[in-house]
Amino acid sequence: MGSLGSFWNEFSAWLPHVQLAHFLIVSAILFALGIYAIATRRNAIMVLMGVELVLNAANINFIAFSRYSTDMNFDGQVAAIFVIILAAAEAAIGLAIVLNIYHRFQTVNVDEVSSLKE
Amino acid sequence: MAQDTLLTVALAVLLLPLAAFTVMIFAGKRLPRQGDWLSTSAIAAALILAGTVLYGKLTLYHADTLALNFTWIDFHDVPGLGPLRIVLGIALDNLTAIMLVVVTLISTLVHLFSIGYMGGDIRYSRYFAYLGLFSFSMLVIVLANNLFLLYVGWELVGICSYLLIGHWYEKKSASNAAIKAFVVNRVGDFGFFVGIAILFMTFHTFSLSEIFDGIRGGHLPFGSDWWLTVSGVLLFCGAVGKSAQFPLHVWLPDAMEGPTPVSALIHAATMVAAGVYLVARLFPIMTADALLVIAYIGAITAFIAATIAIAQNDIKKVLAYSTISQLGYMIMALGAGAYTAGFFHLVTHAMFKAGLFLGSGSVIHAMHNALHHADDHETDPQDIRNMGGLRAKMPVTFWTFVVFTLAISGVPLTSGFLSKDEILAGTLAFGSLTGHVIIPLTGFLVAGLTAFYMFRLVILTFLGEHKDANRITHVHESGLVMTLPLLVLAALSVFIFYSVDPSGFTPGWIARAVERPESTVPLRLAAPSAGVFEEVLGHVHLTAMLLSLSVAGLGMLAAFATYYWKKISADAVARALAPVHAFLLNKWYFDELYQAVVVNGVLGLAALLRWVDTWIVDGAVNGAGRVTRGVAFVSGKFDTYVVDGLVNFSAYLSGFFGLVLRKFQTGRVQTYVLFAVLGVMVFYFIFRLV
Amino acid sequence: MQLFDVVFYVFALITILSGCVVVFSKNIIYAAFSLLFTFFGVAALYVLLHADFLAVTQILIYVGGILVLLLFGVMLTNNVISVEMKTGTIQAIPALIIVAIVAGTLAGLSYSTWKGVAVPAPGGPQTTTGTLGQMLMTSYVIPFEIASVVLLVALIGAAMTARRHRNS
Amino acid sequence: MEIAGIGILSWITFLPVVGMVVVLMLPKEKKDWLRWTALVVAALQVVLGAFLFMRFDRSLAGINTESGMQFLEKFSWIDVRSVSWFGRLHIEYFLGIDGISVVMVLLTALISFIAVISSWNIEKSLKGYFALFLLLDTGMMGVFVSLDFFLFYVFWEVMLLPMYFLIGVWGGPRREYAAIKFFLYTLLGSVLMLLAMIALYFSVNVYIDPAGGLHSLAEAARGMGQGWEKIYTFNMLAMMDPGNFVPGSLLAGVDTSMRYLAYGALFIAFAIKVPIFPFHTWLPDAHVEAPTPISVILAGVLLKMGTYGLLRISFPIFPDAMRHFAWELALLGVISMVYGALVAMAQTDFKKLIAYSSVSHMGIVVLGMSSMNTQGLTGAVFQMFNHGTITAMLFLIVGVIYDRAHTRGLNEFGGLMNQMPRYAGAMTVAFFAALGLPGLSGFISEMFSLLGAFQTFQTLTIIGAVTIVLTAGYMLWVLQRVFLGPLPEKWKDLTDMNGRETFMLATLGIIVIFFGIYPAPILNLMNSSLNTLAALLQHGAPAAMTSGM
Repeated sequence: MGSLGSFWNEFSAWLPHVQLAHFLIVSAILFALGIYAIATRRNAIMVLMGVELVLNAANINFIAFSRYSTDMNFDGQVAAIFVIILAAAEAAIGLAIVLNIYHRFQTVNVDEVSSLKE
Repeated sequence: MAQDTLLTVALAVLLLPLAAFTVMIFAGKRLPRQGDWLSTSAIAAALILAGTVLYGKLTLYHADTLALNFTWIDFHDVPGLGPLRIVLGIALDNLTAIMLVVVTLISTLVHLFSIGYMGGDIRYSRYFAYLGLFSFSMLVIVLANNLFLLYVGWELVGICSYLLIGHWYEKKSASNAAIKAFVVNRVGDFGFFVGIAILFMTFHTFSLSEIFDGIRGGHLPFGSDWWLTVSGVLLFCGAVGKSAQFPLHVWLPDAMEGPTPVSALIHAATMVAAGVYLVARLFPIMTADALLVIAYIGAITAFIAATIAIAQNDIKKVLAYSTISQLGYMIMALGAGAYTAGFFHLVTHAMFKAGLFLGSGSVIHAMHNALHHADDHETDPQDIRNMGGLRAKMPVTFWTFVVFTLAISGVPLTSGFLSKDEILAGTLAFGSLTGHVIIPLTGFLVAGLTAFYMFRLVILTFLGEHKDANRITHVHESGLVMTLPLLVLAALSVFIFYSVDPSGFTPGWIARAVERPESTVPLRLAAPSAGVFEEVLGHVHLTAMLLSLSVAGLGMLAAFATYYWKKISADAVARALAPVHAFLLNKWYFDELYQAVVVNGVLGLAALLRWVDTWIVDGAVNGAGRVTRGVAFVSGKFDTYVVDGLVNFSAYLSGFFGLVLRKFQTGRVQTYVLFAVLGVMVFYFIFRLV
Repeated sequence: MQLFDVVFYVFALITILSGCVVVFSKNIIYAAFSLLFTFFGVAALYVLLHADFLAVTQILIYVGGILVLLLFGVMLTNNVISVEMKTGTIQAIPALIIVAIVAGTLAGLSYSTWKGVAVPAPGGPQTTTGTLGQMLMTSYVIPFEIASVVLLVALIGAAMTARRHRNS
Repeated sequence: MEIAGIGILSWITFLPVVGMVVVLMLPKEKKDWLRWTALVVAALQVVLGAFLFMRFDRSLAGINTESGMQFLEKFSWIDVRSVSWFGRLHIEYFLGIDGISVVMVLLTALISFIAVISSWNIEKSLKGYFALFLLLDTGMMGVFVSLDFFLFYVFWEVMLLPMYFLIGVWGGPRREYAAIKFFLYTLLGSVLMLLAMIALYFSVNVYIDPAGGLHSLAEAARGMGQGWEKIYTFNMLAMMDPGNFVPGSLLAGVDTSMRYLAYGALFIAFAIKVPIFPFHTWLPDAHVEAPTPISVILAGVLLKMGTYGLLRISFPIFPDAMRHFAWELALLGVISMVYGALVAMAQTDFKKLIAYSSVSHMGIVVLGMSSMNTQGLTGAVFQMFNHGTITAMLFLIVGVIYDRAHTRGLNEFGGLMNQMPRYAGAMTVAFFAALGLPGLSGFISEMFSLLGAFQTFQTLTIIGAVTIVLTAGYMLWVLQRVFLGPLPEKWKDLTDMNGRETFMLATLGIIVIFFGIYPAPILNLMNSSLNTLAALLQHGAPAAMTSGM
């Protein structure tokens, strides 16, 4: 148990001083939440929300790495801009599809929309 | 008249019938009266022009040969030969000029006659078109100065003959006869062609005069005397086919299936005489041996045909065999060296034989109408046993027929007497010169037979009582359009047109115009020269005349005794000589022999080869295919069970895993997302471990 | 613990908690509104990371655009009046396990790899907008143009897809 | 001679490919558009052919000299600097025609045009049909204009595949069998040709200059070669110069057994195509099963590719072997003639009969070619042309009657002369031409083939000449069975030919009659080439080629 103890000591010492890893951990949690929403929610719109969470998590990573890089370059931020652009596009398309599915099947529950299965 | 003008007119004579043919074949049916007037006037115009040519030729250029040549194909500088050109052209000598008139004259008369005879025929315009084509082709033969054009015309008349014999092709016998005529002719042409090939190979030209010059210069085919004789005989083969000589004579009697005017024009007067004309043309290259072959072929033919003619009952068949016999006569005469006599007989024979055929046509026409009137479709209108007593009903036909019969029998004051007598004298001279006495013997025998069967024909047809009293009342004389040609031909069968001296034609214009050409073959191969021949001829002439008169008289007497006075019973004779009679009636069984040996032989061979082709040649191909397939089958089994087995096993494995994995395929995207994420994690840890 | 750290923790908590509400809430309207807070929280994190332009963009686009869009989607696809806007979940347990693994792995990885990385000495420009504008117009001009086309296509595509078919 | 920067031979060869692309782009419902596209392409080919005919220089010989070839097009096609062990691979796109090819090009253009018209009543998947047809057209044309062996081989194979499908898809009841037989048989020949071609390739060296021009070894020996590189070549003209053969190589020398073997391989490849007995059995099957236009192409053009190959490749490259085997060649020709005629006589199927008559008539070509003199060669090449036109007529004639009566049994017909007068006229002309009636083109070519052959092989020619009797026999027998005699009741309502059919047969008929009376326009085209070829065959190859090849 010694190693776990030393890990805890190190971790508790590190935790109050916000550094790059903090942002990354927040991002990881947000990402996991997004995945969970995508994987479990039956409502298609909720799935889309999950996607937004995942994208936000990714953006945090981009910007955090950009900020903590040694020469403070802005490439990460540019990438984040593009992700936002894509997110907007994706949301628009996704919602359009959802509306279309709703017109056709009178539901937005993804597990009921299963023409793909056999 | 200048030479060129004369040649141009000759060319016009040649082309007029062709023009008529071209118009008739495309537009004949749409012309008024189906265009018979067009054809007839074209050929009549040709006749007038031909007469002009003859007159001009004999008066102005008696001894010259006029020629008009053009380069047809130029092979330029041929390796091994130097420059080679195929030059074709026409030539005009006395022989040609006379033939021009004979051909156009008979053709014109036949055209006229056909207007009456063929009236109402379903292919009336087509008929006249073919007549035009025939006249053209025949004139090509006559005018050609080279073997190539000669051969062209030769084939063309053959095809016209085919078309016209088969004019009533609804009858199977007619179309069979047409094919027979053409194919039998082709057999002769095969020899003719090989002969031409030999000469072309030797002299590299088709021109007759150049070939003559070459031989005169001592240049022989393959450098051998023997080959010169052979090439002469091979060329003569063409004549054997076209002039229906033994052994290719079988087509001519069958050719009588054609309309009677066609028989008169093609199968009596002109086309069949082309063979004689060919021999006359090629006379200078014939060696003594070749001439001997020719003489014997002619004699055999004359004899066989005359014997067959005795036993025939079909009026046209009798005339057909008579034609063959007379053609044999001419060939024999040429072979014997009686060149002028042979050719003269060609001319006179053309007149009276055409007349005989047209006369028989007139009779058949009348009989046909009478039978038609009586609604009798069983009785054969051509069988002389159904005739008799037609004299009173058809006086013009009868009297002209008698004139022609007298002429063919060689009775004095007729043209036939002049020519026949001269031929017999020639053969006699030949016999005494060479010792081949069988030639003159056959000549006299055939003369007697000819008189016999011809008078038998006349008596059975015109004299005595008609077999059916009712039918005879419906027999009428034919119209003017048919009798006029008969009258013209009857007039032309009188001696006066050929010679003022009724006892011999030597003073006549033909004898002066047509002289035996000098042989070009080396002296050691040549027949006795014209001079020698003439001398002997002078000695035997009177003997020959007396002999021929007596055999002709005997023949006539026998005919009258048997068929008119009934002193001798024909039936009794036939019974007494039953095997001979059957032999003659069946034409010496030539047809049966050829059918059994040649036709069935070729067809059998064809069937055999077809079998070979299907089962052996193609069988080998298919066998190879089958063997390949056998090998393929074995390797296929190997493939299926061994090679493919592995493949199938792997497929089976895939299928198994597929079955398992398909459980994961829920069709729900969200599950896939989870699996994807899980997969990423798994990979992450795997790589971490590694 | 400095002010910076405190602010970070506040907004990180807001972000994660509201994210949890988004994910676990049964009511779709709640989820949508708590997503609003998540976006705000993320925007605040951007500010902490000196990405002022992006923070504003985040609020403008996510909150002003995407979220409104999502809300429209919710309204259009649910019978608002009669039925409660709750939706169920599926395969929650396996998903929870896997997601936990993912989160743990990512977090552990981040921690073990970058735990010591701090902010380098400040030296770059303090405002980012101008720099970003320049970059977009120079080295990223092609992706930028493509992005504009993508947006145009998405616009048209969305309009076409969402259009109600007359025959159906 | 260029149109829009592309040589006229390329135009005439690849125009059908352009047409094929157009056809493929057209919707398949537009049947008339498809037909008209093909027709326009074929008509343009005829126009180009007429242009070639007018501009062709009759005095140039060709055969084995590049300077004698006309309308040349020569580009480097494949040029790989270093190919493993044999060095630089250089293949040229080399087109040109001489007196032999120009006749074949004209024939191909003409027959293709007729065949397109004859395809008018085909309804089954028209698009595919015309696409394949046009591809076939290109293949045929290409064979006749290429002067590079490799290119020749490519075109030879290009022609094969469309033919397979055209027989196999649009054919009669046994079409699969016939198509496969045709394909495999020809492929066997192709393999042999490939072997001979490769053997030649590795036996012939030439020098290539940096500009891509080829030079014979003789020229290089004179020291002209600066920066020249020695390469193997597929150039046919280079193969015809014995000086180019590498000493000690497989096919070097004269009258060696390897040369005989290579000649034999090439001969079988071409003999299958002609076809010469005993390689002929694919022909009746293919002809019987193929649709009418394809039979026309098959008999009209494809068979000539065999004899053309012999004249263009086998004879000039192997004059020694040709002389050595001339008698055997003539013998095969004579056997084909007599055998074909006899087997034809025993047939009851109209198309099969004509197929066997083709065997017989192509035998005449072979006999004429074996004569080694100008008359015989002229007869042979002219017979190739005439057989093309006459047999095309014959197959069209069968097609006409088959379209109406749906049977080809000769014994079922009779008396059609009155029923179908125009048809009877056309058939009479065609049959008389086939049996060699003077005044029609077949006669002249037969006559000169036999006359030429007679100079070299007397006995064989006399045996062969028997066919003039046999042909007359079976041809007239067919005429009798179809046209003469009474009309059977069941054919009372057969109609005469329509305008389209009349047009096709009249066009060919006029050609047959015209060249039957005045053959000089065609004979002049080939005369100088054939004189050269005859000299080559008689005396062996000339010492050196014309420079600047």
